[in-house]
Amino acid sequence: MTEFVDTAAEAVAGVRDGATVLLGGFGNAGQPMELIDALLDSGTTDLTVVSNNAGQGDRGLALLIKERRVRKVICSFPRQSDSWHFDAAYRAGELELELVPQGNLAERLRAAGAGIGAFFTPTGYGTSLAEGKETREIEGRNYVLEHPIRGDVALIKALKADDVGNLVFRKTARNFGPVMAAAASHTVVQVAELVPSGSLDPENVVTPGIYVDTVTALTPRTSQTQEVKEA
Amino acid sequence: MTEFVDTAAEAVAGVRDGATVLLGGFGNAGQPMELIDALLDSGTTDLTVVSNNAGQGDRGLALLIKERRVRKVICSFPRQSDSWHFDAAYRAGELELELVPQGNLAERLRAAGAGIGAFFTPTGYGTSLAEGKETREIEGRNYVLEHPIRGDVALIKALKADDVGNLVFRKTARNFGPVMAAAASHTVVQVAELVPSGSLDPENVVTPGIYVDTVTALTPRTSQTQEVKEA
Amino acid sequence: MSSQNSTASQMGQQPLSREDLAKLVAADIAPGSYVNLGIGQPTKVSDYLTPEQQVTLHTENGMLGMGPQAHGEDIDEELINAGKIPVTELPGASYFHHADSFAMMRGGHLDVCVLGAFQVSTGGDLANWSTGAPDAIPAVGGAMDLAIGAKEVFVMMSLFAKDGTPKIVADCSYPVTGLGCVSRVYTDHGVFLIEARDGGPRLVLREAYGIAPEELVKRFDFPVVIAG
Amino acid sequence: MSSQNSTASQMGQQPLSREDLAKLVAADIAPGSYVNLGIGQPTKVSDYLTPEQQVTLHTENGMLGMGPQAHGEDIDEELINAGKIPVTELPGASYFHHADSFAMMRGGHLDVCVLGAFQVSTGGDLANWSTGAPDAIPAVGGAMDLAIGAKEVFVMMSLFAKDGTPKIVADCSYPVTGLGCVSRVYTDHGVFLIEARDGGPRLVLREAYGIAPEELVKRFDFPVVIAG
Repeated sequence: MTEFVDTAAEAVAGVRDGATVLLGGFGNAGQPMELIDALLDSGTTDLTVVSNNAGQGDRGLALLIKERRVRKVICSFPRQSDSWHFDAAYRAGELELELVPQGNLAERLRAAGAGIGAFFTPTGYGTSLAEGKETREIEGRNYVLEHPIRGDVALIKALKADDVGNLVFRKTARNFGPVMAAAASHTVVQVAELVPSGSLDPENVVTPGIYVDTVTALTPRTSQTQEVKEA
Repeated sequence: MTEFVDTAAEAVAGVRDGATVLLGGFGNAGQPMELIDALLDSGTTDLTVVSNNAGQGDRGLALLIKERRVRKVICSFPRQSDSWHFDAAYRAGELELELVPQGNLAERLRAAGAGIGAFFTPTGYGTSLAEGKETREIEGRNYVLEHPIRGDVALIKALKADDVGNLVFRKTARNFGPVMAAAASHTVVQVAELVPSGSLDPENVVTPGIYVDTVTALTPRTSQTQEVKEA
Repeated sequence: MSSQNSTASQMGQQPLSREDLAKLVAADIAPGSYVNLGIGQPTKVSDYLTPEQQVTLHTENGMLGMGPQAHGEDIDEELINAGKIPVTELPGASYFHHADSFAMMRGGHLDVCVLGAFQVSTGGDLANWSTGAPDAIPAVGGAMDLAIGAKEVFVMMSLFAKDGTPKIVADCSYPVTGLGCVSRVYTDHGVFLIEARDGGPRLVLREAYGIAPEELVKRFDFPVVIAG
Repeated sequence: MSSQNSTASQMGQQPLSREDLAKLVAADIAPGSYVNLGIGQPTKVSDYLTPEQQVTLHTENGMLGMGPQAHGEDIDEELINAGKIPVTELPGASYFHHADSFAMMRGGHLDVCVLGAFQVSTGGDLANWSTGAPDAIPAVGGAMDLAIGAKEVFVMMSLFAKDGTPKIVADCSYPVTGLGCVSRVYTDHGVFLIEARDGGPRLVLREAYGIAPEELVKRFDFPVVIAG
């Protein structure tokens, strides 16, 4: 059952030192900034973070890395024009990196949530990112065997949650949210709005509440103000 | 690009003798009855049909089997109280059966659409349905290697299609529709209603038009009348 | 794992009826659980789940938040359960396609799955999909996925076959559905727990109905621990 | 595979500008195609796609039906393309999550993917994700998925490196992104087709720009067939 808490601090209180944290977002879109800020405040450290990027500018994941709270990053695209905190930590040898092609990252997370033990993917075959991995030719095509990526916790951002934790997302901020929600033992979601059960059309629920453990709502007004500021 | 045709007959005109046909539906829910009727009228034969069931009563897939147009059925649950046409054809040795656990059926179709070469599933491990299949222990759990099921054609039923072929479904009639649409080389959809592009919320599209090749619309009134009759 | 529920203790003097068995299983499901009820006898469990339990029902043909069976005008051919019986939709329901539905199950997200069985082994193997009769038309449906998918698999069945032999066995003689997957067996004569421990699982009789626990365990040709 | 398009023939007297190259690629995309345009130069192709072509753009961060770049008040931080640039939504658009988006790509449903490259081999191997410099921070993004996902992969690049050597090579010296995946290479000096045939692929010069075809093929130390 989904629990609802009033603050981001309560929402991330269960994240332990050394945890593997799945962080939603593609760039800043869908990145759960308020949950990450709360994680910063909580002092939790030695984290393995799974996310598409490795932080931009001086916000969110970039700050977690700046503060050296992240031991390892599993991601597809750490290098950005404004990924200076990642760059510094990586060059200093203070951050381990596992680079994963973006589609394999998504599918490995999906496999974790879906109970698939491993799968053969064509992505990366013959490249240095598949070095040392098992390969197989199936019906004339070459594949690499990839394994699930499971999280202790997922921190994601959605648009709305209803009383039973069903989620809907907004535009391309959906990205990794649904697969990470299913891939983590405990999924924490920040939403702009809480709505009563029955107000989300059952046909349109993107992530059913079964995948959602903790929800905290930011008031819609705050969220909108912030978005305008960021744009 | 999605083509729109006026009749079910035109919609299934491309199905060739010997084709592998993915047939949507769980029982009668979501079974594209009008497309199957058109397939019956077309005379196409020697089909391999992939579907959850193997027909009920004297409708749809049951009639295809009765007419001996189906060479092989790949399904999870052929036996029903009213599966007499399947039962007769099977007992007469005139129909080959590949029995697949329902979740493996869904995941094998999903794998076909998703470009996965093969995957390790825990379902069926140690059972007679996994006999002769490769197995592997991964992190203390036992898995069976399963391969994709691809279709030459998928025949499915949806509620609405817009001008670019985006689909939405209705309640539990959604079932295999989305995975079959992605798993077939050519996907044919019967819908109750055609709507203009822009009238489906992009957040709520279940099957994007990229997976949809041919659409035929039945008028909503006909469809409703029929549903009441069937209930 | 507590046997402290009033339903069960009131019923200790005689074997459980099918209704009482359903009541007992329903009472044992933890509040807030996500549950899949198999076709047949397990479906009855839903009649005894209370609103306070806030249990969410999953049906593998693509829905969470399934309500009771539909009747009369509420019948909708496109809203059915896994047994193809028309059902209803509760507030907070959601629909999804078959691959997502079985991913939910296979991924271990359901708390409890309740299934019928022909046999259960002392090691938790389940046989419920085929009697292995050579002339039977085979059908498996979602049985093998359900068997391995949920965090806990409860079986409901009569304890004894028509010939009087127990259906909890050292090794299944019927074709298995899944290995080592059952955690509890609810029967008319007793509730059994299959507990994981170092050195292999052990079978524990949690409570007996209509027979003394000491008498009941004598009916098996393998050790059954009586819960203390 | 036709080179009969007015844009290209008008431009035969000199090397193609980046804009002309984008125009040429756009004109070569079949009507009704589903297309993914990689980050950088390929993004420019969208400026030259005509409404009549009815091309649908995919962005791997979860959208079909992507419109032009957003400006001013239309900028929405939650509606971005794979390059993290704010974009717009066209009628008929749809959103989906990352696993579904890459399943769409990996499953071969996109008709064309247009990518930049450091090198392409005569066998269609692509190198576009890393220069292999030891001090570089590695990043791959969706490059490896894009390389193997679409039915056809078009590469856009300058034909010659700064040192004057061709970037179409017998074997890639940079780390590869995918093997045997490129079907066409659009460059400032010529358009090349990598055609599959028994005995291995062959490299065909479809058209040269600013240089005679016979002169251009001499710049390679492997055979290049001039299209007849």
